[in-house]
Amino acid sequence: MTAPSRHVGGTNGFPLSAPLLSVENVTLEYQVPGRVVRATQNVSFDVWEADRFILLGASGCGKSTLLKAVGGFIAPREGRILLDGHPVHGPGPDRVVVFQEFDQLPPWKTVRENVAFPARVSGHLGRKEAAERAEHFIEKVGLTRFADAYPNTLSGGMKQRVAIARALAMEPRVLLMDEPFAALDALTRRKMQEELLALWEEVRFTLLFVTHSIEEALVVGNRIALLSPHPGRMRAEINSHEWDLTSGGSPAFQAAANRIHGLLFEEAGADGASHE
Amino acid sequence: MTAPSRHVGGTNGFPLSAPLLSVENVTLEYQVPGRVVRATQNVSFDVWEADRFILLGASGCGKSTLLKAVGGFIAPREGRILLDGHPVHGPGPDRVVVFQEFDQLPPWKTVRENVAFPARVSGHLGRKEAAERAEHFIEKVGLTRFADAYPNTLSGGMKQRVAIARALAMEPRVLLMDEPFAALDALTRRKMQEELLALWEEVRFTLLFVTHSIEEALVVGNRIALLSPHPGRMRAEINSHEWDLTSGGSPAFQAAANRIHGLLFEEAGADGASHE
Amino acid sequence: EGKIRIAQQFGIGYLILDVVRDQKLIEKHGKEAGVDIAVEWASISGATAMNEALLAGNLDIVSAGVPPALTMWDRTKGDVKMVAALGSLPNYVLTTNPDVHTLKDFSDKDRIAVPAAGVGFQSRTLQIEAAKLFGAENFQKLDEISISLPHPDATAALISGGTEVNSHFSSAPFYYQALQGNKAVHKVISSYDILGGPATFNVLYSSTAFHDDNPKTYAAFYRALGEAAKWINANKKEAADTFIRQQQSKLSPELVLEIINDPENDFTIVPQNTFIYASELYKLGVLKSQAASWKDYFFSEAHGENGG
Amino acid sequence: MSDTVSVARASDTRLSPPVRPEYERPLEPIAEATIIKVLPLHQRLWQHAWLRKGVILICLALIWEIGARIQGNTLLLPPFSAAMKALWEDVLNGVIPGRAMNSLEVLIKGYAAGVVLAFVFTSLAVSTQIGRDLLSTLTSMLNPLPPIALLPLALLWFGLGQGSLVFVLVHSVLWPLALNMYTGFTGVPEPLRMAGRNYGLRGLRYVFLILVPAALPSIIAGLKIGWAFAWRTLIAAELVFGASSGKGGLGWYIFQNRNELYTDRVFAGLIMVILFGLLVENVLFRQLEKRTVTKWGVTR
Amino acid sequence: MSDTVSVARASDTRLSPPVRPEYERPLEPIAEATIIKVLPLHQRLWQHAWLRKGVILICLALIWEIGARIQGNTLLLPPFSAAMKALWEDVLNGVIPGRAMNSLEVLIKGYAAGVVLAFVFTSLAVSTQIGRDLLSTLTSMLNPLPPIALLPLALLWFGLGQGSLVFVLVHSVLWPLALNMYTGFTGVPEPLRMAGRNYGLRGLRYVFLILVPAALPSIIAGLKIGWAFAWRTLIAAELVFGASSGKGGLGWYIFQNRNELYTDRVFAGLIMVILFGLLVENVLFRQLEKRTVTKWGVTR
Ligand SMILES: Nc1ncnc2c1ncn2[C@@H]1O[C@H](COP(=O)(O)OP(=O)(O)OP(=O)(O)O)[C@@H](O)[C@H]1O
Ligand SMILES: Nc1ncnc2c1ncn2[C@@H]1O[C@H](COP(=O)(O)OP(=O)(O)OP(=O)(O)O)[C@@H](O)[C@H]1O
Ligand SMILES: [Mg+2]
Ligand SMILES: [Mg+2]
Repeated sequence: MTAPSRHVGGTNGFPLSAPLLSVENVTLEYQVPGRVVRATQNVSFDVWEADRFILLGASGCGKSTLLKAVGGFIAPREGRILLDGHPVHGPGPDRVVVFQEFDQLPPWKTVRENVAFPARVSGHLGRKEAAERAEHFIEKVGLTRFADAYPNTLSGGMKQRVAIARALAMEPRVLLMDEPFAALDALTRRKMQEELLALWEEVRFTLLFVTHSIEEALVVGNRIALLSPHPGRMRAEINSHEWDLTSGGSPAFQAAANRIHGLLFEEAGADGASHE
Repeated sequence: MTAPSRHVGGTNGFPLSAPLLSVENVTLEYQVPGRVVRATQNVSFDVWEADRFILLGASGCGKSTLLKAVGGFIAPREGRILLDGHPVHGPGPDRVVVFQEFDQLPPWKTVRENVAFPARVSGHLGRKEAAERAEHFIEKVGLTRFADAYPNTLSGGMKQRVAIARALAMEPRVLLMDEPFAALDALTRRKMQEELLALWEEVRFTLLFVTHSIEEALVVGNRIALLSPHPGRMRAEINSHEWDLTSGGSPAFQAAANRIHGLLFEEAGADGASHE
Repeated sequence: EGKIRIAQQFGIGYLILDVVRDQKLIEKHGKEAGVDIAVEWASISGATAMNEALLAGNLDIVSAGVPPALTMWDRTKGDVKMVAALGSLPNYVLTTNPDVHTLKDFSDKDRIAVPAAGVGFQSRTLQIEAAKLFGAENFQKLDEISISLPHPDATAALISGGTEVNSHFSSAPFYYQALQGNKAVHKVISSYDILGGPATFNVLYSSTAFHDDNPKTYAAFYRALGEAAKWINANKKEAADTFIRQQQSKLSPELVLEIINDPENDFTIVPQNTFIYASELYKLGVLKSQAASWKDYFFSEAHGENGG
Repeated sequence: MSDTVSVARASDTRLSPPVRPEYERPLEPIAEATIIKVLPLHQRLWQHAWLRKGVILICLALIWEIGARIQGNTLLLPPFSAAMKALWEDVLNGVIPGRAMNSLEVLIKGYAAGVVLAFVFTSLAVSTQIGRDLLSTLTSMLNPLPPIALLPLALLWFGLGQGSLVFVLVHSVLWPLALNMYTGFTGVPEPLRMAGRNYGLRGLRYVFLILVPAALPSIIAGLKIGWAFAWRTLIAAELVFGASSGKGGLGWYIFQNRNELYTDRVFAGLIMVILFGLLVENVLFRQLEKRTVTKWGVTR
Repeated sequence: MSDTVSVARASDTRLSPPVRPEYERPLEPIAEATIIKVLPLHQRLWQHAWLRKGVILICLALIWEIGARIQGNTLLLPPFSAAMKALWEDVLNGVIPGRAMNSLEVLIKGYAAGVVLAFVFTSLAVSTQIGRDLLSTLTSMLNPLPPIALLPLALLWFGLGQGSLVFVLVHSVLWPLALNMYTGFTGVPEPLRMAGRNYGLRGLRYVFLILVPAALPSIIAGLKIGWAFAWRTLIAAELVFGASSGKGGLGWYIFQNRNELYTDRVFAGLIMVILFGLLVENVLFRQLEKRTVTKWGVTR
């Protein structure tokens, strides 16, 4: 089999095998003293192996919550989340999450240790291999010079890049990324996108990616789920496998972006100034 | 005097009065156990009253550090920072900072209190006025429904918006914002930009704004300082008063963006894969 | 003048003070001498706290065993002297070890509980006897198997068994309780045997400054003590009730009365056989100054009695 | 960009996801809050902390009762039931309540004074270098000293009675609380600290409006430890100081009954201390936590 | 968008910043690290913690000396010099070192046991609801109990001597440390906690590899408090029981001399305790902090 072009699926109609990850009618809620905050309502989508699946939605629409639920950190109030047909029970190194928060890095480990340690404990690797892998990914995120720094001496964007390197070094089956590039400047962001896609090319992991940038969604993903504002409900699913890093400014790309923009925000725009 | 159009200065040549804020040959360093990390080197720029001054640069180039130095939290190792001709000594409510971190909100205050409290203690307002002002700005950032929530129950983007509302409610002379919109989706971000500019129209505070988005820099700012990658050094200063929220896709705008991109990243691009 | 602060410890050994307090005898004798005396009573446990309170000037009269009182007299170079005895009561060495009948029978396996191993009334008494039995240089021989344990815990241990503590140098009322509570407990030796007859257990002592500055108050106090001692010997039943009332004791009245009735227990303010401590402890080097007689360390008011 | 990663998985099968049809969906209306599933009765009951703790307490009491009966040594360890009986009697006849009141009065004074002093010391310590050194030196020097060591000084300065007791209580409360408070203060996240200073807060207002609430979990732990050690010290001190002018506390009660071998009453006194401990923990501190750190969501 | 804000400033003057010329600049080469300004000698010296603390210690000693001389009650409060003289004598003739060794041996055993137990309890408490309730109940019940209350039990279970001492030491160390440790654990930020679980860490590995380092500041404070209270309790316990006079520790040394009114020796013994406190704080704990929380930058 020769290397096929990236986005062409095995079958072109509806596939016969089962999805890797099924989110079925999931409602997620937080219990806070005195009331219940609903984060998402009745959300369903299927992620297939090697998908680069994007969650797109307004601030506070429950993207992070959804990702944490898939990660196994939050149990759905209603509905269920299946991985390989089995309900998700708790977190595990097969589904690695890059969180949105900056304080997800153990501050007692240097950058190098922060990347190597999870690769080692999650069971795949010996000490030396883990160190090599860490080296490799630290270089990919451009932090070689800071490999021995502690997280508390890094800038926001640098911390985020360490978290990305850590997640990549763990080589999970499913990679869950929550706005990983939000704190990065244009060039670094671009580089990170390239690295991520290059790695995907190679390993074909499954990616569930939260972003608030429509352009990034089109470029990084092959399929995009659009969530409504708070509480998050399914709005649409859109294919974006035809776009890649090179398709930036083209009118078709622009049109796709505008279409998504419309789908996401038309109701929100309609009720105007009240914002909610 | 009739209301002049926004970006036209009083004088068109070099002004005669003094700048509000002068950063003069400032070198900023962190002392970490075992070594010294230089964040910025010999940075100079002047911010004039009612400027919307943007700091733009790669991740880790010292933007946040520079902002903190202007805020009075970090003393320059070399050079000096003058406000109204007097060196800056320590922080104060005349220069309010919106930090990049999510954990800048006291978690023991609700959103409403988080916004009202600083407005009150920073001396301007009574309890009732502060509450009204808080209400107003919470509405502007679209969090009225969450006014009584505690920060730990908010999403990342919502926390950031609270911090923005808090800063605006304090009505400082100089507003220092560190990637305030980074965690926001396209629409919310746009709304926040509009609100910020509308408020500027009205109050004409001075804004020092860190961003990693070139488009945002052009739209929000009237002048943009470009910093080199780590350690941050002055690369250029560029005028952007001709662009505003409406000038999004135009070819001239695109050209300006490309020019900035070039200035920022040409060297970085040149040494290619090593990233550092 | 006109004010006196007295501290007592807990137990039957302080019966005289209980009576003084119950019948307000100091106030009475003060009035007879023409002074209104305000009396403050404090309960303090342990000689060290007593001593410190006296030194700090928080108390005028304190009470403890003879050895601590002698130590105070010695260290303050005579600035502290004894006022009166609080009665002669024996202390018994008790054991549950059937093989032990004299102090010589104790082996390494036995453990003698004393309130303060090496120091304090019981240990000093043991040291005096050990010096007699094993030679002066071995006076600490019994200290090696002594163990610090408060009376009540030692008594409980003796009665109920099950711990390593099998012997106890016990005072009233504990030895009564121990002997009653467990048939295996038997007496090895009494402090009276060691000291050569009835001997003072606790004494009152005070500072020379108080004695000299408050002659009337002091005299009233001393007379009150004498009256209390007499009254006790005349009214043993009522004395038992007084003790139970004053100390809010829950001991049975029968036991208290038995103790007061016991001919070995003599509630007198006359010091008896105290000098043996003064001389023996000087020989052992515990005291630095040598007393010529018991009168050296008692205030003159007590000298008239036929003490020792 | 094309560095190859040394990865285990075969990379020639080139998995590709299928292309599925797109869809759009009208926005679902926001549903009512989900009905929280009614749990079976025993699970619902088990959610109540008081019930769980009650069960634990009953278990402990049972263990005590059974252990004591097996041991069969009532003088050293009376059964729980005997202790409760003694407690009941002495509560009814007013002895224990009176003693407890005496103790509580001193305890609260000493505790309050210790807390105030701890605030003073740590406020100094967070604001000046020398204050920091002073706190660390004094704490490491004085904290290990047993209260009896301070007794002579207490007697000199405060005389017999409450003054001295309060003094040793302060010694028990001050150092551990100051240590915890200071640790809490130094752990306040930098952005929060900067936000506070940005408001223009300085000195005591900064400490009370920013550092104290931010360090509250540590402070509460310190308050709990201080409270417990205040009791410990008070009981121990009352043994020595006993009762002046007829006002002994619980410690004196325990000492007295111990002296007369009423071990059941000794344990009755201790049960009182335990009950105060449970009460303060489950009412006072629990409420404090509920209204602060739990409500704010800063601890789990 | 056009809601007007009720703002004080006049809004009709419409300040506008001047338009300045643009400029571009060639990139400056990265300079050598700045030379750190050499401070004047006295400031440089003052940067050394040992010097500052030394000055504090000397001041305290002076205050003691002068205060004692003014008081003039050497039997109650001997001057510092007298205490040091006594210390020197008894160190030279080997009495204090011997006693100190005895104490240290017991202390370390009790401390270690307490620390281990605290880990066990808190590990249970973070992993199960019932463990949490158990810890909170036991702590609030047992922590306020004075060690003497445990004496009968200790006698029954451990007999005389070290066993019992270790038991009461554990009682002193366990609860405050567990409280602090648990507080530290509950305060670990959620993302860090989630990251740890994401690594696949469970049970004890999770506790030791994530919770413990994250809660280290609180744990260190707990260790310090535990250490101090272990000393307090040991000294007090050696007074009350367990010391057969042959092998008493420092507490016994203090008690004996107190009984014989050798107050200078009493204070010599206390100075020993203070010295141990200073040593452990400034060497052991300081190093621990330097190598961990300070190096990581998690406390200021
Ligand atoms: N720990 C929490 N407790 C209670 N409510 C929460 C908590 N975390 C989030 N929420 C609520 O859940 C909703 C969704 O939050 P979430 O963090 O998933 O949003 P998001 O889509 O990630 O937003 P953003 O883009 O701003 O990060 C919000 O309304 C928020 O208030
Ligand atoms: N607390 C600190 N201690 C030591 N070094 C620090 C600290 N904070 C930042 N640095 C270093 O200073 C440099 C600049 O950091 P800064 O946070 O100012 O960058 P930034 O421009 O804001 O980056 P970003 O866009 O990623 O937020 C970085 O190299 C970083 O490693
Ligand atoms: Mg989010
Ligand atoms: Mg930054």
